[in-house]
Amino acid sequence: MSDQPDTATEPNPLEEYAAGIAERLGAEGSSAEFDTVRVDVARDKWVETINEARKELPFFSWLSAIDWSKDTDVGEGVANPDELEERFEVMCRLSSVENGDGAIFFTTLSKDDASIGSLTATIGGAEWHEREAHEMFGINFDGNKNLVPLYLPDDFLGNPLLKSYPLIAREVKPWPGDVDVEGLPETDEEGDAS
Amino acid sequence: MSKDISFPFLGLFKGMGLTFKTMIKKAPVTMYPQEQEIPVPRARGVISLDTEACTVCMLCARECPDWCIYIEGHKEAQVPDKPGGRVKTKSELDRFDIDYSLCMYCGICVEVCPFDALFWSPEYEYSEPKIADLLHNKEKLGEWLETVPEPPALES
Amino acid sequence: MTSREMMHRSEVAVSVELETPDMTLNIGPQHPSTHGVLRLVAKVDGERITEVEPVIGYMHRGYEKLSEVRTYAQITTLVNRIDWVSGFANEVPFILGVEKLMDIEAPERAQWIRLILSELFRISSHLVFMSSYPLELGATTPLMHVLREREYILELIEGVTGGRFHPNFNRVGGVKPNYGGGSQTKKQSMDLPAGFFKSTLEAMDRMDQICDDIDTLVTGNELIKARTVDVGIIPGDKAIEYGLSGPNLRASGVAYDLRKVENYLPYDQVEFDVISRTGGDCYDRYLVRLDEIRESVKILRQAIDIIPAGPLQVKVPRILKVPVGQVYSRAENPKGEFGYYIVSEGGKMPYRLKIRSTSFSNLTILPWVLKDQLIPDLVAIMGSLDFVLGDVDR
Amino acid sequence: MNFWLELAIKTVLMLVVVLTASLVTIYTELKAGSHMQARIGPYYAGGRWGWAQPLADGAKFLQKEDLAPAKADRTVYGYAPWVVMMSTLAIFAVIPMGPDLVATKLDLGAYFLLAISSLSVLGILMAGWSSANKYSLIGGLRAAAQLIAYELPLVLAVVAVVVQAGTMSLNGIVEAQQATLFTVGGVEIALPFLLTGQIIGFGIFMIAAVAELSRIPFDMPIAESELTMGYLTEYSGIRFTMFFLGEYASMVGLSAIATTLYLGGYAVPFLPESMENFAGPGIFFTKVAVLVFIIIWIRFTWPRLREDQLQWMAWRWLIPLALFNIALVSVFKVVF
Repeated sequence: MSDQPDTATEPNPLEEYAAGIAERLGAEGSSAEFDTVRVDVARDKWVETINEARKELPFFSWLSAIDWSKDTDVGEGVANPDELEERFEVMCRLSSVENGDGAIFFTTLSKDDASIGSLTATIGGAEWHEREAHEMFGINFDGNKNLVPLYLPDDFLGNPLLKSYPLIAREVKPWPGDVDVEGLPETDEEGDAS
Repeated sequence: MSKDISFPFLGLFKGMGLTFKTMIKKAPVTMYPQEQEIPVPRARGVISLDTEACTVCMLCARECPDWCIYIEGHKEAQVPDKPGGRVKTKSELDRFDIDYSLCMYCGICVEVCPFDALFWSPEYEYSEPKIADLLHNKEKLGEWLETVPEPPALES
Repeated sequence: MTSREMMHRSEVAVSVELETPDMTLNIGPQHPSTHGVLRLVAKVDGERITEVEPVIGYMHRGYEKLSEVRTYAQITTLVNRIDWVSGFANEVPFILGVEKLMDIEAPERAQWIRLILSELFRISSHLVFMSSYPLELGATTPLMHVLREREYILELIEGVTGGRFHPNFNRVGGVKPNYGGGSQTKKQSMDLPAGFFKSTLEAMDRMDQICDDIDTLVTGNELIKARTVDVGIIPGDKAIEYGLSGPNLRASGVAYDLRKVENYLPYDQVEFDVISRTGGDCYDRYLVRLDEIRESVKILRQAIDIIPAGPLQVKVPRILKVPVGQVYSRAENPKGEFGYYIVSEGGKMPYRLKIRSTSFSNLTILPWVLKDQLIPDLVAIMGSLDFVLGDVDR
Repeated sequence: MNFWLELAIKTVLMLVVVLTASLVTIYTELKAGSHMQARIGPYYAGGRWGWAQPLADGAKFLQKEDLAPAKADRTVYGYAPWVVMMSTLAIFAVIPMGPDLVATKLDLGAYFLLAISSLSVLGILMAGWSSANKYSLIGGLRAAAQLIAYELPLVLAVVAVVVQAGTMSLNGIVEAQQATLFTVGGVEIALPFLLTGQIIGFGIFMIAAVAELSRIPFDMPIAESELTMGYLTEYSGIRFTMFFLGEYASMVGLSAIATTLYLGGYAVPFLPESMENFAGPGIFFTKVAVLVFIIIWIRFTWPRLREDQLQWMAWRWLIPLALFNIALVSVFKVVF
């Protein structure tokens, strides 16, 4: 049903759309694989680009972040960890209310000074999204008047969605799946392949 | 009259007519302890275990998202069918517990079991005063086996 | 002239002289009309709320962290528990996102079964709203009548999937094909049970009947109109700015329905129209949901005739490894736009899963819309936004 | 018999009548109300139809612990239910169920009724303020505003009846309704006040009565979905039973007043004099039952109003209408 980009040569309409938005807003780059339009924005021009883009895509869908880091204490790591540069990626999705198109704006923050301008001046709804990103990743949104934790209790230490933050529930209880069938009493051959 | 209370009050009395009609009709209520509703054949009530079919392959315990299946087994040498043939080992099930206080009835274990050992049965009356009793052992799971219904006929 | 302006003049006169300080009223996590565990710290001057600060997080289960340690099959069982009133509709965008990443497409019949189940869950979710909203305004009878009819919808869902609230019927590449993985159960397919179409048509007639009952009991009722007309008006641009979606957006004059715009399921082969009103007050939000039940009934009646025969699932490897890539897929959940941003690094588990839940954004407008309202209006407005706390807290 | 003995018998008799009447009302509300909502209602308590459910509830409440919040003002908290209960039971002292089946034949019957029924506002305010709970405070304030706002239409409606009947004593009012208006073919026709020009008065009285009882559509003081039971939030045990019984007793009381004033009390047009003392209570209680059923029926169909709409309705709509009604009735009184 969705128009998959079948061959690289035939220009997929989403690619043109993404390129169009990128140079209209003076963004750095754009791509559109898997039907998701992605526009990369410079960090210092984040607030102006989003406000500019809202003229065309007014609907503020959501704002969140990704933590790219090598030492993943939780879940599977990155595909090729050696050439991954550790960074945060803040993403904000805007979409239009007439047709189906929309775009996700990305910007990268380095791990040590993770702070970025806040959108709450023009978008009222962004406050909660930013508060959530702040408490989950530790990204600081200067300009957001009340950056108090949204979900977590006030005295909560640490930012849970970081890859380095352990999932305690999984540490406390041993995994029932890694119990093996013991070998025959006299022959101590290895249990079947787990 | 302020704008938000519209006039005349016909709507109110139509509503009263409906409640009066419902009062006269018989209430569609099944009195639970006496009359019991027969659940739909595919209803996911409880998981039943066929201990012969289980070959202790641990797949269900690994796939379970809630980690609520606990299995222990051991290997046993089996008499070779041909004299002098290779001694085959068969793994025997010692313990197969499902902790229904953790289970979220998702059915991944039933689906992932390659040897048809786990089945859904629509039985729902197994609540316990103590939560520890919700840990059903191998025999209890076996008991549920005969309550497993035939799957329903399919739409043409 | 709404009651607010009228009260305002007399109140301003009084409060200017008396300078009475505001009382902080804690509409706490345990409160009959907060749809779950939401706490509102409201500064109250008499009955009028001067400022509201919602406190959420009591239901925070950390789905995004949990999904980083689960395989894709396990996540689908987890994900229909976010907005527990519309279970199946939460799974659809996630599964479509994964299918886009793996560049596979569900067979025709599976897509139609997904459409039918999403619409059944839309009716069930809107019926829950129809029963709880009049209860908040004080009328206890619609609750009983509506839930009695909703049983028929849940019966249908349980007949097909086995679960009433958490169907767990979606698989990557289609719908649950058969009972189990073993040889013996391979043959027993999980297709629609016999008599499903007939009982669905009967259920749809019951739905029409209950919609008319709701009309007589609630829509026509002048007291309900008195409590909801011109109460909690949200203009279109404010709704867009705060990211309201679904019936809340369509009641503010913006006719935007993902089913028409984003063809994620064969909605283009069924004709239905997008219900939208311009008032933006509680009464319009209520009416939009009532008409949407009728639309879903229309869709289901057509879908039953069109559904083709065919396989239920495309061949998918047992251990699912999703190629590297990022995708955002969204769907029209009964409460609004529900989307997933899946970042996959080629493993069995997603590297990052951002869940765009509808009620979270629908709730961001609460402090703005509840300013200067009376306490009974607070109950009416919160009820009309129809949010579920599991959806808000993820 | 000396006075004290007679007084004791009358109070015991009246208590028995009132309590059974309110228990029957509670049962009808549970049973009829649940059937209106397509469910069964009480089923197991006391045999097949669950008739003993009110008694079971009463026993349950009695054995419940009678808590009082720590910061509550203990004495005021304690006496609030007594004040409400007293003012409700006192109504029955004057209501005639037969020509001489009445506790006291007061000449100022109507005046006494109105004075007593406005006492319950005090009890509710005491309960609301003393339970040291913000929700009870708001509930109490709402109740005070509402009961005072609806006291006026009630009084003005009764004034209209007194004007038409020419006397304040309730027995007199009932006899006034028995007076023959006109004779058709030798048969005297006497119509209750409801049919002779008091329709507006009856409407105002019923609306004001439902508001006095603070029942849906005027149940803001006990708005479950907003104030979690309003001024009753902190009450439990025997005190809650008193409020609970008080509410149903005042429901029967106000319907009894409405029957006496508007529906011709214990009299039915073609009832011979001698029979009145026997058939009186039967007729009286069927009329009360009809009115009580209507109040229950309203509760299970309509939602609740906002209290500023409620005040709007009282001051801007009911009171002018009541004044106009008095003027109308007095004009008719003079002309005919």
